[in-house]
Amino acid sequence: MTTTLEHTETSAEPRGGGLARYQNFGTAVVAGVIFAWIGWFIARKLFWSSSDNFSDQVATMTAVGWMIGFWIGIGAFNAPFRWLLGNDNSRDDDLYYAGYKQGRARYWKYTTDHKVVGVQYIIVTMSLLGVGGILAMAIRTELIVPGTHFVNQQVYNSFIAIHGMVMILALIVAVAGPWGNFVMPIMVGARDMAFPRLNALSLWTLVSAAVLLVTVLAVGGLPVGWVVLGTIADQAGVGMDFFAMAIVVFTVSTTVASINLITTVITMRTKGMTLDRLPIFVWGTIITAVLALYAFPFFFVAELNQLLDRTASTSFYIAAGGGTSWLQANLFWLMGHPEVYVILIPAVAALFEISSTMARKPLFSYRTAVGAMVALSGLSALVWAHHMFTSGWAPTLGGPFMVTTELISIPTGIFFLVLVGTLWRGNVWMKLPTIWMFGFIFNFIIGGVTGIYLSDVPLDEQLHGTMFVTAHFHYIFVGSVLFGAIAALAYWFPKVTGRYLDERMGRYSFWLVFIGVQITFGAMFLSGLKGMPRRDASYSLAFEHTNFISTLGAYIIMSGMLVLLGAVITSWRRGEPSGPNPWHANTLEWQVPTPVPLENFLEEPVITQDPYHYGEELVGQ
Amino acid sequence: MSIADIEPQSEMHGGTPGHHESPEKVDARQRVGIWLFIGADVVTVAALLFTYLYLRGVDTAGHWMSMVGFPGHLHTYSEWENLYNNGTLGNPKPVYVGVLSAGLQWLTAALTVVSAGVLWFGEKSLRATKNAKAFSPFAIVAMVLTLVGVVVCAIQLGDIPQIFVGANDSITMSYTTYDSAMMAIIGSTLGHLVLLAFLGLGLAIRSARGVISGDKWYQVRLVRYFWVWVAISAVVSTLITTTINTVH
Amino acid sequence: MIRSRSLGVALASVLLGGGALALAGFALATATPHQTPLTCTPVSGKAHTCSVHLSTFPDSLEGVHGASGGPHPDWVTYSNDNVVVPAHETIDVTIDQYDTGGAANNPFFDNVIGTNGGFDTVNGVKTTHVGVNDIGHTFTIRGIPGNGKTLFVSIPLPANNSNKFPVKLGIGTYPKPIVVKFSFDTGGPTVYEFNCEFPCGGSRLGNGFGEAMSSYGYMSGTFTVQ
Amino acid sequence: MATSSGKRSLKTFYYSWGILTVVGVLLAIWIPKRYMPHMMSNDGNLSVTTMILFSVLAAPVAAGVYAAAIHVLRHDRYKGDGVPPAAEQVRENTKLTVTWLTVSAVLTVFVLVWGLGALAAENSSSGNPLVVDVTGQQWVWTFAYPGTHVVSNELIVPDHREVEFRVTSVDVTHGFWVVNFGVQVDANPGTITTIHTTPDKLGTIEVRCEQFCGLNHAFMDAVGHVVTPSQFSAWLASQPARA
Repeated sequence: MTTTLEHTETSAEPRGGGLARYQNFGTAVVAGVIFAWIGWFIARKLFWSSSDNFSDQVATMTAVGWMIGFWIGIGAFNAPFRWLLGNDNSRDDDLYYAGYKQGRARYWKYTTDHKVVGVQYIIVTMSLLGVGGILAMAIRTELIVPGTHFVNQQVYNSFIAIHGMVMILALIVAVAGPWGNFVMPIMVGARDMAFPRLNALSLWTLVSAAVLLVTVLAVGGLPVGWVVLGTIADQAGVGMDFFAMAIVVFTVSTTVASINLITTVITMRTKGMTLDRLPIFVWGTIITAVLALYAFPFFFVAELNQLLDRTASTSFYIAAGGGTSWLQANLFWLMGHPEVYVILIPAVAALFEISSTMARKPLFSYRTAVGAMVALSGLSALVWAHHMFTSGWAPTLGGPFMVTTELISIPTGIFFLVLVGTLWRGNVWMKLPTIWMFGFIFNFIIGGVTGIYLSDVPLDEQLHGTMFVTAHFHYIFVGSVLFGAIAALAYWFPKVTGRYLDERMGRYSFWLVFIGVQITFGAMFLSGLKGMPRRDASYSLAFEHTNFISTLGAYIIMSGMLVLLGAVITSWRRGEPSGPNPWHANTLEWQVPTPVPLENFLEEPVITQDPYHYGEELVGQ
Repeated sequence: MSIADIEPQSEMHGGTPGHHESPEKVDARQRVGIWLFIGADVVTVAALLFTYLYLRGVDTAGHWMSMVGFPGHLHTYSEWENLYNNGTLGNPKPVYVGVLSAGLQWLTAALTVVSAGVLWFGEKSLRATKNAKAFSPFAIVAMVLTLVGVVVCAIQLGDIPQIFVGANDSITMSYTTYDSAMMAIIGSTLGHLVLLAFLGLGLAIRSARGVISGDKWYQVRLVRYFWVWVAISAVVSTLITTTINTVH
Repeated sequence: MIRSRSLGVALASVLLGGGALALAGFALATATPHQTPLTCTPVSGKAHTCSVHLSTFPDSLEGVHGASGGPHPDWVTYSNDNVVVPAHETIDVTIDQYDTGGAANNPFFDNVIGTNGGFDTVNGVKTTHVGVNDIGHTFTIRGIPGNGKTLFVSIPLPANNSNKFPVKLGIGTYPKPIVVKFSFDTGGPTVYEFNCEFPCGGSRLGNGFGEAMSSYGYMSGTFTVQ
Repeated sequence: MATSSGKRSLKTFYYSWGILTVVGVLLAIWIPKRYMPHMMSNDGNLSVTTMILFSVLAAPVAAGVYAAAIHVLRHDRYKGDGVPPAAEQVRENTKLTVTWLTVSAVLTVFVLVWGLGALAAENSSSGNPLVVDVTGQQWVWTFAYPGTHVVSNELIVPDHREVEFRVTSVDVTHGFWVVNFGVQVDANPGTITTIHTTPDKLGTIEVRCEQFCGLNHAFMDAVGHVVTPSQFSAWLASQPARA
C-alpha cells in the first residue's frame, strides 16, 4: 500500500530557529572546551591550593564547565530561556528545530524530530560499543599469557573500569535509544515524542557525559573497577571526579528520556490504539522506562555523595569520618540490578516483535508476555543485595534476597516460552534478524541458568568475584542483549535507510560473533570455576590455557563486529533497496513511507485490531 | 528534497509544526510529564533521606556527630597547618558537633509552603478572573519568597561546623556524617528553590506579557504541582532531620 | 550486493579494523614506559650469588621519573621498579633508606620474614625487627602461588630521621642513608611483585595507601626471574 | 513445509530433547568435578554438589528449549523465496503456559529449599571453633591466632576442627576467599566480618582476594596448609612471637 505523495515544494530556505541556526555539535564542543577552561581557571583561583581536595575541586569545576559549555553550544538552554522571557517558538522555529529541509546537517544539531534523535542514538551506541570494544581487546591482549607484558596494572585496571562503564552506557541505550525513539512513536500512531525538545536534551546530555567518561582515561584513568566501591575509589585520582560527573549527568539524561517515553505512550496513542492493541515492543519500552525512572536517581545520589566526599571533605563513604562504603554499595546496587533489566527488557521486547513478524504468526500469549515483563521489572527492584551476599553487610539478609533473586527465573522463563511459542509451527523466514534471534535463544539460556548458580548463597561464596560471574553477565550482555540489539538493527534498518542491511555480510558477522562468544565466555566459565578472581591483571599458571582460549575467542568476536560495522556502513548508502515494508509487518511504522515524512502520518491512522493478524490483507489505514 | 521534508499540514503536531494544538491536549500531556518528573524527584529525595537515616543507623565508630580532631572554629586551615607543622598542636580531642538549627530548617520549609500558597491563590484568582496581568504579582512574590529561602539555605550551609583531623602525615578538614548528610539535603533544597525561582520568574514574565492568557493558564497549574511537591518534600525532610538526629 | 562484493567488504573491514587496532595496541604498548631493567651484578667469590642495589627516596627526583620528578615530584619512590634476576640464585639485596617514617598500621610488617637466615643487617647490625613506631617503608615481595617458587619476603626499613642532609643526588639533598642488606633465593622463572606495605601514600582519602602507594612506578615494582 | 493442522510428529523435538538432556547431565556431572578446585572443607564439598545438582536440574530445561528451537529450524523454516504465507494464527495455549509456569515454579521452589537448607547448614556452628583473625591490607593477607603471639603470612589450620575467620582490613575493601574451603567474605575497613567452615582433608590451600583492591590485587594471594592437630600445635610452638 504505497501512497503516491505529491511533493508540495516550498522553495524558501527554512526560516526560524533563531540562535539555533548557528548551533551544532561543532560549536558545542568548542564552547564545552572553552567553558571547561573557564571552570578550571576559576577553580584554581577560588579554592585553597594546598588543601587535600584541591585537585578534585579543580577537576569537578572543569567537568561542570565542560557540561555547561557543551549544552550552551548545542542550544539546550535556548528553549528554557525563551520560555522564561515568554517568546515561545514560532511555527517556523518549531519547523527549524524539527530539522525541516536541512538535509544531513540536522543530525549534527539540537534536532527534535524523534527519527533524527533515533539515528543519533544509533551513532552514539555504535561509537560507545567501539570504544568499549577497543578496551576489551586491550584487556584480552593483556590476559593472553600470565604476567603484565602488554600494559602495566594501573593502565589495565583503568581499562577494566572504563570498559565496564562505557559498555553499560552503550547497552542501556542500545535498543531503547534508537528504536524507542525512531520506531515507538510511529508504532503508537503519534506525530512525535511527547516532549520533542526534552528528547534532544536526553541525547545531547548523553553525548556530553559519554565524552567526559572517555576522557577519564586521559586524566589519570580510574583504576578502581566500574562499581567504584567507596574505599578503593577514594584512592583514584581526578579521573574519579570526571567519572562521577559523567554519571550524575547520564542519570538525569536517562530519567528525562524515560519520562518522555512513558508520556508519549500514555497520552499520544492514536484512535483505536487501546492498551491490548499496543505492539509488544511498546510495552517493553515503557516498562523499561518506568524501571529506569525508579532506579537511576539512586545512582545520582551515590555518585553525588562520592563527589562531595572528594570535593567538600564530607565523609559519606570514609570510615574515618563515620561513613561506610556499604552505603555506596547499597545505593549503587539499588540502581545496579534494575539497570541490568533496563538493559535486557527492550532487547527481549524487540525480539518478541521480530519473532511474530518473521514467523508470520501472532505473538504467543501476548498478555503473559506483558505480565512477565512487568513482574520482572517489579521483582528487579527487590533483589539488589545479591550483589552483596559476600560483603558481610547483612548476613541475615542472605536468605530473603536469595528468595527474591531466584523468583526472577520464573518471568525470565516465560520469555523463552513466548519466543519459542511464537516460532513454533510458524513459517519462519530465515532472514538476518531471525538468525540473530536464534543466537539470542542459545546464549540467553546459558546466561540465565548460570545466574541461578550465583543466586544460591553457599555456591555464590565460591563463585562470587571470580571470572564465572564475568562470563555469566557477558553471556547476558553480549550473548543476549547485543544479539537482540543487532537483530533490532537488522529488522528496522530498512525503515531508517530504505535499504536492507547486507544479508551475506550479516551472516558472516553472526557466525563469527556467535562462535567467538562461545569460545571466549565458555573458557571464561572454566577460568572462573577453577578459581580465577575477576579484574586480575596477571594470573596463576593454572589458568593459562583457558585465558589463552578466551583471548582467541575475543579476536574472533572483534572480527565479527568489524564485519558488522562494514556491513552497516556500506549498506547505509549502497544496500539493496527495500521499500517501505520489506518484512510485510502489520505494526504502524511499516505502513508509513520510507523515508518517513516529518509528521509520520499524512492523516491520523485509526486502529481496529492488534498488529498480529497475518493472512488477511493489511488493515488499519 | 526527500519525502521527509514535506511541509507538515496537520493541526495535530504536538509542540512542533502546526503547533496550535488544542490546549487541553497539551495540558493533559504535560501534566503526565510533570507527575513523572515529580516521581523521579520523589525517589531522589528518598535516596537522600535514606543516606541520612542509614548513616545515622550505622554510626560507624560513633562518628555520626563527633570526631577526634580539632574544632574548626578556633583557627583557620592555614593556622591549624602551621600549628601542626611546628608540633605545638597537642593531641586531638573528640569534638561534638551538635544538631544544626531546627529554626532555620523550619523557616526554609515554611518559605516553600507559603510561596506555594501564594502561587495557588494567584492561580485561583487567575482561573476566576481570566486576567493574566493580575497574576504576575503573585508569581513575583512567590519567586521572592523562594529567593529568601535560597539565602536561608546558604546560611545553613555556612553554619555547618568543620573539624580538623590528622591524616597520617598532614592535617585536613572533614565533616561528620551528620553534617555531610545535612549538607546534601540542604544543598538539594537550595537547588530546588533556585529551580522554583526560575519557574516563578518565568510565570511572572509570561503572564505580564500575556503569553499566559485565558485558555493557557494550565501552565500555572503544572508549575504549581511541582511547587507543592517541593514544599511537601521540604516539610517531610525537615520533619525527619529535626526529630530524628541525635544518637543516644 | 552480489556475493563476492559482500565477502570483499567483509574481509576489508576485518583487515582494516584489525590492522588499525593492532597499530593502536602497538603504540599503547610502547607508550607505557617500561623502565630499563636493573640487572643483578654477580658477587665475586660467591657461587650462584648476585647483588641488587635499591633505594627508597622521600620524593620522586631520583627514581624512574626523570630529574624533574615527573608529574608528582613529592611522591615517595623506589629507585627502580623493573629488576631482572637470574633463576635458582641467591640474591643479595642492598636498600638505602633515605625517607622518614612513622607507625605502621599492621605490626606484622615490623618483622623480618622469609630472608635467608631469618634476619637482615641494618648498617651492619643483624636485626629481626626495627620497632613498630619508626618504620620508613617496607620491602615486601611475593608472587602468585603456582607460578614458580612460592616466595614471601618482607623487610622493615627503619625511618631515617637524621636532620643533616649531606648527600647530594641529582637536584635533591638527602640524609646519610640507612643501609639494609638481606638475601633470599629465587626458584624457577616467574615474576614477583614487590611493594611497600607502610601507609606512606598521603592524603585523607585512601587510608594512607593512596597516591604513591596505588600508582605504578612509585612504591612498587617487579622482580622478573629469568 | 506448509503448515498442516492436526498432530504432526514431534520426533525431532523428542529425540533432540533426549540427546541434549543426556549430554547436559553428563557435562553437569563432569565439568564441576574436573574444573572446580580441590575442595577440602564441608562448605567446599557443598558448593561442588550444589553446582552438580543445579546443572543436572537445568539440563532438561535447557535441552527442552534447544530441542524446540531445533524442531522449529528443522520443520518450520520457510524454504521458498519472497514473503512466507501466514502461518496458523495460534495465539494462546493456556495449558502449555500453565504447565510451563508450574514446572518453573516447582524447580524454583526446589532450588530455593535446597539453597536455604544449605545456607542454614553453612551458618550452623559447632560452638568452639578455632578463631583466626585475618587482616587484609593492600596486597598482603596476615593471619593472627588469638591466645598465642603467632602472626603469619601463611594460613595453617588443623583438620576436622571448625575454624572461624574474623576478617577485617586496614585500608580498602578486600575479599577474603579460601579457594579450597569454598567460603569467602569481604574484609571491610573499620568492621569485622566472620565466616566459618570445617576443613576435612589435609593438604595445601590457597587464599585469594576476590574484591578489586587496586594495583597488585592479582598478587594478593596467600598459601596455607591443613595439617593434623598435633602438627598444628607443633607449628604454633615453633613460630616466633610476633604479636
